[in-house]
Amino acid sequence: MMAAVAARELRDGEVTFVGIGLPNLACNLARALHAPNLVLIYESGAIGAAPDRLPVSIGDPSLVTGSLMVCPMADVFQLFLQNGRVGVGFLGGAQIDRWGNINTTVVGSYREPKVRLPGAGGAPEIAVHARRVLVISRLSARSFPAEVDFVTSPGQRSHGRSRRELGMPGAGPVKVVTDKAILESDPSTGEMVLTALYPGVAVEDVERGVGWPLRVGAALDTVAGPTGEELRLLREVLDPRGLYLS
Amino acid sequence: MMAAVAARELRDGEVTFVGIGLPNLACNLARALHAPNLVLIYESGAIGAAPDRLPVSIGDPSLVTGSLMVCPMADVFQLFLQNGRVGVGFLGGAQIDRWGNINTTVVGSYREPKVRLPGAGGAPEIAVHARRVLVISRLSARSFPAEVDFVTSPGQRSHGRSRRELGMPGAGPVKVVTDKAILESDPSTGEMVLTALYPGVAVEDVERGVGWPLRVGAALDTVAGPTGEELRLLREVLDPRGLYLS
Amino acid sequence: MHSKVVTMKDAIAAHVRDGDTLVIEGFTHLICFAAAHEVIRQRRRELTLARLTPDVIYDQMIAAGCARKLIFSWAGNPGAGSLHAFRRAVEARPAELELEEYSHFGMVTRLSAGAARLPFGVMRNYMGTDLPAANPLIRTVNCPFTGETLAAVPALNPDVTIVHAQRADHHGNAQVWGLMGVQKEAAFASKRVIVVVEELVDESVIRADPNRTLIPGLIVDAVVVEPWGCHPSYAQGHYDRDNEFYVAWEEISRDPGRLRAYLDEHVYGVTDRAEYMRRQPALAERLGARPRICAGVSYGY
Amino acid sequence: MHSKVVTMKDAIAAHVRDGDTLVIEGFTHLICFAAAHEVIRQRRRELTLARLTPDVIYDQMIAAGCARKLIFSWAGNPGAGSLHAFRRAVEARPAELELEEYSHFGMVTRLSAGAARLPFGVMRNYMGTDLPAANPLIRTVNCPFTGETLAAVPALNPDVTIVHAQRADHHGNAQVWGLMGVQKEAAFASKRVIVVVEELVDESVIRADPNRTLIPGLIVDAVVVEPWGCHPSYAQGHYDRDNEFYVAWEEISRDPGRLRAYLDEHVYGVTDRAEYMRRQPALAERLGARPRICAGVSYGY
Repeated sequence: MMAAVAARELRDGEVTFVGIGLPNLACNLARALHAPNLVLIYESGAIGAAPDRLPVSIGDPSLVTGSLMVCPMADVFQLFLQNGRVGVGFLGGAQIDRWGNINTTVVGSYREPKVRLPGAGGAPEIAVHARRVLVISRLSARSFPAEVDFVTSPGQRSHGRSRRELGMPGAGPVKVVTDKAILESDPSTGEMVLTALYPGVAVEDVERGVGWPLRVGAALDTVAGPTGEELRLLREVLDPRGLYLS
Repeated sequence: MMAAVAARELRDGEVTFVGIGLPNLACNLARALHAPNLVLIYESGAIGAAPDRLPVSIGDPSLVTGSLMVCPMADVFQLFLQNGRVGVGFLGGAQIDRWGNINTTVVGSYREPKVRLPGAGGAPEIAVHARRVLVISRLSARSFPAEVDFVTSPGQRSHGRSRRELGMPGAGPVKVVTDKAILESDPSTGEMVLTALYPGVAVEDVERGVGWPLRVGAALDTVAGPTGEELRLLREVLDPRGLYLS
Repeated sequence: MHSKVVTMKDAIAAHVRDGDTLVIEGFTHLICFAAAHEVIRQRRRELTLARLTPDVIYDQMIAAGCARKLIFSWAGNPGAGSLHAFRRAVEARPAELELEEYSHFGMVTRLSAGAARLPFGVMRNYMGTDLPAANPLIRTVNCPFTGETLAAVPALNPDVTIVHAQRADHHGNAQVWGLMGVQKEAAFASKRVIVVVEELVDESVIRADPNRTLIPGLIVDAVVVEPWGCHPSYAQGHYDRDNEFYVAWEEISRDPGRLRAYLDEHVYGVTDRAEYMRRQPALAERLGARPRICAGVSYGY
Repeated sequence: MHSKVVTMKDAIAAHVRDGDTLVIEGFTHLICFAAAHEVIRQRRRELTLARLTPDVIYDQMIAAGCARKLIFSWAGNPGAGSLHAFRRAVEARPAELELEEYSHFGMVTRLSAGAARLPFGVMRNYMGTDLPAANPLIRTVNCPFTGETLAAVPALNPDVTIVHAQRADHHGNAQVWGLMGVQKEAAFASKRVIVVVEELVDESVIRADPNRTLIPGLIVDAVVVEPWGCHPSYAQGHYDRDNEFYVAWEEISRDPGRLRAYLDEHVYGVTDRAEYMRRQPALAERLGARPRICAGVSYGY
């Protein structure tokens, strides 16, 4: 369902910086439905990829075969991302906080971590440069603390300073798609507020899943459940082996 | 004869940054004689070119067909030249002075030139980065003033400062091949001094062709005349239409 | 996605405006004379023309009165002599053309910085030269790690860049082989991009060999199909450089009257590149390339 | 020119020394496990391992005790989980591995600066992140034109870089297609370069398609011919990525005993890659690529 909800956020023709897993599913679902001209960019250098199998990594050979362009990674970061050509980027992480800051580096302190996570990858530059960022993550109090242990990728406010003050070109994380609800950044404060619930989910269920006093948006929508076509494509065509939907 | 003399300066296997005209002839002559493994690099992006006709420009298609590598110009300057991979570069110019400074920009003042010349091209970076530079130019007092009107490409001393003081990686112009004699930079002062005469040329002939009190090196050699094989290759194989040897 | 294919006339009318900074790139190879001629025909004025090597193409535009300023690094007629329209404009009192001058490495660095949307680029260069004295935009920057002083030049972000390619699909995904010059950097640095091609191909041709794509369609505003669009420059695999014309230009451009007559006959006197080629039937025979086709590689997995 | 072709054993013995900064690059594609296994067999110690994605390849080298320090940007097992040898070393008290950490863009910029022999590289990046606090080598520089503050990272110039390519001639002129990662930048940044190839070809094959050359022989010290040298990584056109092995590594690396047994069997227990492949005869059948050959282009004129 998260993949279906994220797919609906994508507009036809948009240049999309794709991560592996759910973002990849969401992009391919959108391509199969309302956005056939979505341009998929992978940090590995595949531009306009058209994979004929579900890629297991962002450097999968199926992203190369039949793509529009394959370029060095320096070009991906300089000429596409920093150049402002990427419309939407996907991010996820072990921790996401009230301001949309994301931690993929460490749980605990940097010097003596409780859990060492993989690190930054291309996430900081996506967070800085993509015109907008969609965050995908299952809801849980552990994953949504009031403040992340380490800001790997900047959200709407970091250490008390806004994106504008910090001089970041992109709009940053504007929406967080979870398995229970959608949070959106408040345009004036940047705080992530509850704007839509999945069918059958109560506001309290979401409140329990975040580590800060959750604000509820002025209009609280209900997310439409997945359509039969969305489910069919996801289960039968895009991920028949249940690699990401298990 | 200048082409033959310049060709003798090249060592087998050397990476050579080639200009058009006489340097190109010299390089191809050297390849045909003692330096079959000379690697020719053109600023146009052809690396290891093996032209099957005399290229009229440094971007001639014959430099591409059958070359080892064709790369963007940014790579030529960053990855080959600035990286220190070029062993020898050729330069020429309208004016060459006592210190090997070269002017290809203007005769007269920059703002109100008597003659507007083509400008710098890739010469300044060759002069800075090639491990050593060979200068080729016909001798005349107009072409060899005591001081150039405009330093396009730095020699051994520019505005009173040495290459070392200016922080230049390469050795700069170490030799000037003319149609009457060879000048070499004095290792201690950097001044261009007379070190070899062509057969039948007197020291006075050379003195008349330079605009400063010419010093004569400790050992004054005589340049061996062109061999039959050199002449045959130049006239019959490399430049049968007399494009550069007229 | 809708097709971006338009005529050269429409592409220039829509994307090149008076006062623009215009780049038509290509180092010896793939210089799009067809585009320059259309700019001349549409009488664009006050352009800032930027290019490493102004070449005959900008000499013609200067002669036709299109240019206010030139940003460049080498203004000669390679292998043949001078650009006389350029020289007349610069040697006039007062000068009729403003100059902003770098070396090749400087221009490459300016466009690379522009393409990466950084405000400046860095080189180890220009020690001992008079170029920084002639151009106050050649400055220095200190390394925050070693303290060394390096040369810095500002990014160049043209209003419009025109590049020629051997082939593209109708979205502008363009493939180039042979010399690549700074075409990619110039296109990415630019606000608007026109791609001119020898051959329009199906998207499947592009997708069959994605490593050859130099310019992605997502940065392209218009695609123009213009075979022989580079003459007297060349397109590897299609036609050779017209060295005879470059040599002839020395005499044509030396004489303002002859230059005017040349423009009248071959630029103003034709409506497009197809007519230019029809009027010179010997060109195609003299310059057409003999094929020399390389083997393909496997993209399988 | 003499041939540079040597065995992997000789290449590693000659060019990789204890204490070196070693880069084995390749982003998912063309990661040369064969070279890493030989480094492990030759028991190199105190290496600084640098790579954007340490991947299973550096997890194995860390487990084998080769590494003193890691310079990186993403240390996971893509699509499968963690690098457990890496995590054990970092989560130990005191930590058994020194870390120097960037983002991908930061690592790309470090290698690009190193390749251009500039002391630093510039990005618009790292505002609001804690990375500069964790790594004092992430600094800032001010634009000499606009005054803006930008991120700066120091050049990375490895002692030795190992890159894998689909093919090269015996001088090391190497051609790559598919994902190119930062192989070119890493090779040019490095003091010594080893090129490992699936296929040794005649120089004429390279010269037939010069635009495909990624690494010129003039920067290469040794050429090693090692078919299947990337497994479990892949080589486009030759064999697929072994995703099953990447998934299996999660379990193998989680258990130090199983990891040790893996190294004993597949690294210490074989003399070279040919034996590694002979011992696993099912791999070639399961992963061999179906050909999908693109058309060639014409280099004629």
